[in-house]
Amino acid sequence: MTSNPLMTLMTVVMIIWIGLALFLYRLDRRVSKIEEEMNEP
Amino acid sequence: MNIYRLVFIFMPVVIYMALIWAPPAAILGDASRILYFHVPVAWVSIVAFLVAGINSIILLVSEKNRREREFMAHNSAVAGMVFIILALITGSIWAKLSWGSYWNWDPRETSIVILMLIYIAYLSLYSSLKDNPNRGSISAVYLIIAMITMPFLVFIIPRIYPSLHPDTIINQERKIHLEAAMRITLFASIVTFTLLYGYIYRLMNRISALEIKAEEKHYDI
Amino acid sequence: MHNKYSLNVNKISKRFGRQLLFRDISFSLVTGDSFFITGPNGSGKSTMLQIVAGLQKSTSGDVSFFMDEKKIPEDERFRHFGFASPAMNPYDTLTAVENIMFASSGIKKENIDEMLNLFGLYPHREKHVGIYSSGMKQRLRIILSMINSPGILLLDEPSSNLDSEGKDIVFSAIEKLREKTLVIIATNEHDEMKLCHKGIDIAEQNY
Amino acid sequence: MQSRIIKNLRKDFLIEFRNRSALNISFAFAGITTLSVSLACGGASLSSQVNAVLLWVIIFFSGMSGLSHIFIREEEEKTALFLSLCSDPENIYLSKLLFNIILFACITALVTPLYLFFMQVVPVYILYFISTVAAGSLAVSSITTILGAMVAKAESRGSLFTVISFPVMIPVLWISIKLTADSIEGGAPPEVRSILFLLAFSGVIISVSYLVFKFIWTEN
Repeated sequence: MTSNPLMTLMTVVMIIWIGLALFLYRLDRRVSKIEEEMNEP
Repeated sequence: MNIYRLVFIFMPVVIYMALIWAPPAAILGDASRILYFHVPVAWVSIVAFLVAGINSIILLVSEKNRREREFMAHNSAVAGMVFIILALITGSIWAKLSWGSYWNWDPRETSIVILMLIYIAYLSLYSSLKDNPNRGSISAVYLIIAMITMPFLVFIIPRIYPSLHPDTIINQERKIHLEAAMRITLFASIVTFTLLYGYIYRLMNRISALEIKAEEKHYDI
Repeated sequence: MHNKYSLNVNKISKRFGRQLLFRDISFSLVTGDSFFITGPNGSGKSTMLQIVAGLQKSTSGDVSFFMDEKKIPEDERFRHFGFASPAMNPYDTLTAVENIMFASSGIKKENIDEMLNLFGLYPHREKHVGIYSSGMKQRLRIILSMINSPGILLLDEPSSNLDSEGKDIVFSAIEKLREKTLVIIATNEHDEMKLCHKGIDIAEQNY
Repeated sequence: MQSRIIKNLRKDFLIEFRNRSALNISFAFAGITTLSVSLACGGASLSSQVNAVLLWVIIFFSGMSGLSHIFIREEEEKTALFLSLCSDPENIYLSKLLFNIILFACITALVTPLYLFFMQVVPVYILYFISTVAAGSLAVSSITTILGAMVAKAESRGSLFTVISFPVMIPVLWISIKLTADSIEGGAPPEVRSILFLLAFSGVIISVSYLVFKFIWTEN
């Protein structure tokens, strides 16, 4: 499996994307939390 | 739930399609796969510019919630700036692969560079208007004037291009022949990157809306 | 120009960033009224005057001008009022006459000389305003605000930097046109406030 | 309407000619740049393409040094308020535009013959060359007027004016360079269509600026 360079490239890119996605999703969660807190003073 | 969250599902699929599923191109082989990342990113930077421009027009036309419009235009421009730099990098790699040199003033490369110059100019104007109450409308006017220049550029590039470009490019037809599978991958990739832009843009808008609300919580009018 | 002007200020408030200058100030005036706006330094007197003149937008509330019961559109307003304030600088490289000619529309030379004479600037009329003293510049500002005999006169500290003789000239000039003009003066000085029938103190209005 | 524009224009000319510092700097800049460029070339005979590029680089940067001053002076000397009291934004824009067009026509009229003389360039189609330079300089001055109004409101002016003018100026510079090169070389026959393009471009920019100028000028 590792001999095919495209596979390694894909796994590398996939890992980068998952990291980015998790970071974005966490940001999204935090913003939604602040939004709720701001809307019901 | 905003539809942009679909990007979390689509992106892995597109990565798989672009790197594995799609067949290699005729001349360049697997190296041509960068096309699935370069074209969408360049397309998104143009979309971001148009969104910023439309926000600017709305800001000038409608009187209400000007500050939100100002931030929305600015957010779109910031996102656009990131994508245009990515487009430039992937574009020059693409040029290196298909024509042997990183930069040779091909018409598409030139229009990407000009768009980047406009982004740089807008962001520097915006930052130097920092404590001017009129900042929103002035930077909106700049975006509108820049947007007027774009269609003129689209007419000129093909006409001017032959005389400016010193030597003929290596492979004559620019677009490599796209089989069905490649076309589907490219389309999926464009959709996904647009969703990614939408997601980031909307997230930044929500944050700037919160900033305005937090600022206005301090006073009652 | 003896049409009847009226001015309606409806709940204007102004905020700079976090700092609230004034809130929900309302008053309405007609030709012949003289109105003062007073308050401690930094309470927003000049800002309010500029908002009334339409040179600055208010955070909330609105200002409307009427001539003979007809509302004057926002971008036509500037033709109907005279404005003088320390923030308004005439052109230093032009002479007093040139500044007045620039500001006025269709005023004959004699009226200008008469005005200059009245304000004691006639001997200096061909000199560049750049070399004028602050008192002379202030007199020129008052002339510039009155030259077109506007229906509405907005003065921000009209007698600042003026000597006693200057003050008398300015006050008598205001006195003369009070019947047929709507005058608003932003000031802290008693003798200027005495000129007006009524007025408001921004500090009291707020709290 | 006209009388107000003429009054504004007269005022601007009076002031600019009374303290001529800004005018002198713009003309001096244009002259010095032309001379230094031709000095650097040292009499080498350049291709018409390079000549056209050099000429338009000089014209563009001469514009950058002189065309924002008319607005910056109003802000620096704090006379903007007085001007707003005497004239509505549309007339202010038109009078400042006319001033810039006239000023820049003079600057171009200084730079171009100087360049031709020092670089020993004789364009084949003289009329074509002159009309290109005229249309190009009209386009440059009409674009820089609205951008000058923006920069005057910003704090750190410096090279901001050049940074925001260049991208918007690219279509004009490109067309002008191509036409100037053709007119010097005499290769392609004169293309009136392209000159009309330059004029059309200035027309569009002027009409849009006329509509949006009040958003820049009046505080809100």
